[in-house]
Amino acid sequence: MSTGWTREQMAARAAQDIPDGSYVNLGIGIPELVAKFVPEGREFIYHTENGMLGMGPPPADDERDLDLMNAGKKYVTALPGASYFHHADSFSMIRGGHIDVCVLGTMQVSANGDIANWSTGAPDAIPAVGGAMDLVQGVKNIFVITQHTTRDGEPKLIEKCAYPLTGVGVVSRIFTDLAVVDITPKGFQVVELAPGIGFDEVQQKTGTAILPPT
Amino acid sequence: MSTGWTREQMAARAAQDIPDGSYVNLGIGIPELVAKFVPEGREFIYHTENGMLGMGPPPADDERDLDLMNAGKKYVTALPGASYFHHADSFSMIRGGHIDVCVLGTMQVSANGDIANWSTGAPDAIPAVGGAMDLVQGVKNIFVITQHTTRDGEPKLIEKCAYPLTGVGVVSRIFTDLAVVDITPKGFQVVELAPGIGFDEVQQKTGTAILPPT
Amino acid sequence: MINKTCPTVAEAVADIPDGATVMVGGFGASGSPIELLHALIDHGARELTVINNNTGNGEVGLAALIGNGQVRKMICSFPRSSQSKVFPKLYREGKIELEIVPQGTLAERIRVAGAGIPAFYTPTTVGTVLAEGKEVREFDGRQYVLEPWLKADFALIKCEVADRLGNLTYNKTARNFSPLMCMAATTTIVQARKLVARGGIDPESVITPGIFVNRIVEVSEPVHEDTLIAAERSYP
Amino acid sequence: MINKTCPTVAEAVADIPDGATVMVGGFGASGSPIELLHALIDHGARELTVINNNTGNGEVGLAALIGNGQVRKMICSFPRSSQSKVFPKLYREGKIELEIVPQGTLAERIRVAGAGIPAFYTPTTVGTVLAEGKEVREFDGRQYVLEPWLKADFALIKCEVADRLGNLTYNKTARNFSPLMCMAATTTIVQARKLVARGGIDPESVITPGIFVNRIVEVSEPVHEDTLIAAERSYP
Repeated sequence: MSTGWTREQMAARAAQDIPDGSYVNLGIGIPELVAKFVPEGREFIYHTENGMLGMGPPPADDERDLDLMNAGKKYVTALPGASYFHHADSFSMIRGGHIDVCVLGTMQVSANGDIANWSTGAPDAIPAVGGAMDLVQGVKNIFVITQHTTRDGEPKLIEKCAYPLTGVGVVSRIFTDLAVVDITPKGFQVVELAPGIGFDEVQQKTGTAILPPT
Repeated sequence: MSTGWTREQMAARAAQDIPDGSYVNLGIGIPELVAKFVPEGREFIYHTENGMLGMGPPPADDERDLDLMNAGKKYVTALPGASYFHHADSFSMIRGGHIDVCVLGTMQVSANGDIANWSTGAPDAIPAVGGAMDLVQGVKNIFVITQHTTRDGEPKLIEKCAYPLTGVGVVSRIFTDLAVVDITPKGFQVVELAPGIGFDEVQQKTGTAILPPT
Repeated sequence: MINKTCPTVAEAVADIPDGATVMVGGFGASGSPIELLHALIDHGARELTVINNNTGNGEVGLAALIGNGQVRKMICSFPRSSQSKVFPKLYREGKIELEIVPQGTLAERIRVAGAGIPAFYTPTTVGTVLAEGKEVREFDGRQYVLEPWLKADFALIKCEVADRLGNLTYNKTARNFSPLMCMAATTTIVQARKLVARGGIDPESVITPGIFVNRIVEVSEPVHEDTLIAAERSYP
Repeated sequence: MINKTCPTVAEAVADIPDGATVMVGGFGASGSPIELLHALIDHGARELTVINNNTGNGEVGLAALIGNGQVRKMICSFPRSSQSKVFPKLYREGKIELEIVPQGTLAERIRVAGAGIPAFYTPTTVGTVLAEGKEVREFDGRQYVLEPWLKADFALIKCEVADRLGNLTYNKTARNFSPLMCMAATTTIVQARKLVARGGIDPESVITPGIFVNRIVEVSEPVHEDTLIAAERSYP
């Protein structure tokens, strides 16, 4: 079996589906890599929910500004044309449908677009939701980047999420190491297979029925 | 009979009851005169609902800034320490109880503190409420400055307002040409008579029972 | 490359269709986007619903748009003033509709429309005729009225400085409703007194972030409503 | 004369009683009012309910306040992070309460508390466990959850520049929740890196107008949480 797309390739593939001029919010982890793969000729403006539009790449260690962080609490920079605002304005952008694309990691996605990425629901877990529930409800297009299965080989694309939901019916497209998958009225639909990956492998590693590429 | 307080004296008397450091919103008409009579040693900060704190007096004609107006659409100035903000923030100050005193004119006030100052309810009148209903609900202390009667001699302090209400039970103190009157659980209560004015005259010109000074 | 600039006010308003809901920034004369309003008169869209705090003054700007018969309904807090003649006349003749909204409720209804909040409770209007027919509910022993969001298809806005990304600053009390309307309209069209290079506005001082703006036209010497009225001008 | 300045952080927090609800500005380390938090530790008020996006890091600032046993309950969106140890330990031991609020709902609940709006509808949490027990209502064919305002007795805020009237500016993303908390608290206490004369802040660039501020202490060289953690510092 092929290994499919790497983390970087998944991010690069997702970046291809973001139109020029989009306002984009990137989740922590693989989604952050999307910023490295902006297609030639396109410009994205990055939103970070702690209060900035126009976020730039991380600074050199000796150029850090301790008051300039992103939502993952990492030091970042501000590009020309950036703006700062308070949290209510920042989440107005999110909740009000002004952000075009949000790229998130996830634990599980269901065939109807439910997403579970904030809690395993384990009794001893400390719940921590942050801005995830606001993002999935408010942003126009919710993209998910995730390995097709867990490290233990369990499917992450399933009929119904077992973990507590972050949002109901909100995901539009999923980028895994094996395929690009859309949420359609008929459920999961493969849009594109990673090079060397066959549809049968994708179906086998998906927890429910998935439609082949048309 | 005496003539009681002039417009200027009514405004000056109202100013006496505004504590040092208050944030104050002044309605159009006689209330505007309050700004001329700030008692020695006190400082008030004026709010205008179209988006400024720290409003100063009108400019000389040749020093007008066409983008610097008050809520009455008159040209004003900005004092050092002023700030500009949008309408939602401005009315957050009002509705959120951050303004200490609002001084308003009125058509009618009732014995339980209802105020009617936005419409006569006449069938051919064009309704126009502006910020009056927000102010009376939100500002901590609603002061009213008004002649005790209409030009036709009709009482303006009455048992129940005949005109459409601006707010219910919101007025705390009334400054008329004849007296300073509080709204109490027992109704109108004269706190102070204008020089040369007798209580009997005040009662006679009031549309319902009014309690004498204690 | 993101470039929201548009060469002329005529092009900026060219796709506003008949029947559109249009927010117009400004409080009285301050902040009124006169050039965009006149372009909308030239463009000729009709049956408009217009949201503004007032109804314009004299026979220019918003008053001229109304006078030209293009407005079916006004949503505002204060439709009359010493120099407004056009609206009162049409209203008395039954030729224009009016929805009166208290000023603070108007501002917040516009803000929440931009913030994805469909409704909120406010103490304003409790016990008055303006609360009739509305849901009243008690919180912490006090009564409040439920008010819905107020959206628009387009917003016409005047600002002081803009960059090509749509970041805006305003001048003094000309700010008023404009930052809220930028949030609440599907398409926000801005006339800027000055267009600067990207990075030309301090990120700490941006009042409207570019995400809320769609089109920017530089109008470097805007006329002011009060100046036109003093000169007894009319439009067209 | 209005003068909201206060000579020391100790005096600024001296009247915070046991059982108070205290909002603390900052998002993670940025904007955290470390000096005011340490003054509150010295002051010793207990049984506090604290509202912040997080629960502090390391053993300084908010984490130290929690570690010192002064906090009965935390209201926040994200109580754990790579460097937060104090809260998770106490929480697992059942020694501190937790109310989880999504970040945008937290921000808006604080804002509306300052704006006199007791409740609003939001799409956030619909269909999730965090909506359980809450009113859900449909507007325009979509479901929304009713959320109440969130007020506080005190707010502890860090800002960049202040004047004696309480006008404030912030530095970059250290702004975050602070302007909202200034609106929502009965008494807002601010530590400013720089105190300037009245008129020293451009009226166009004031982020928090002075009406929302009660006390200002100049702390001209504030320590930063990340710097203290890197140095493995603890407080007291």
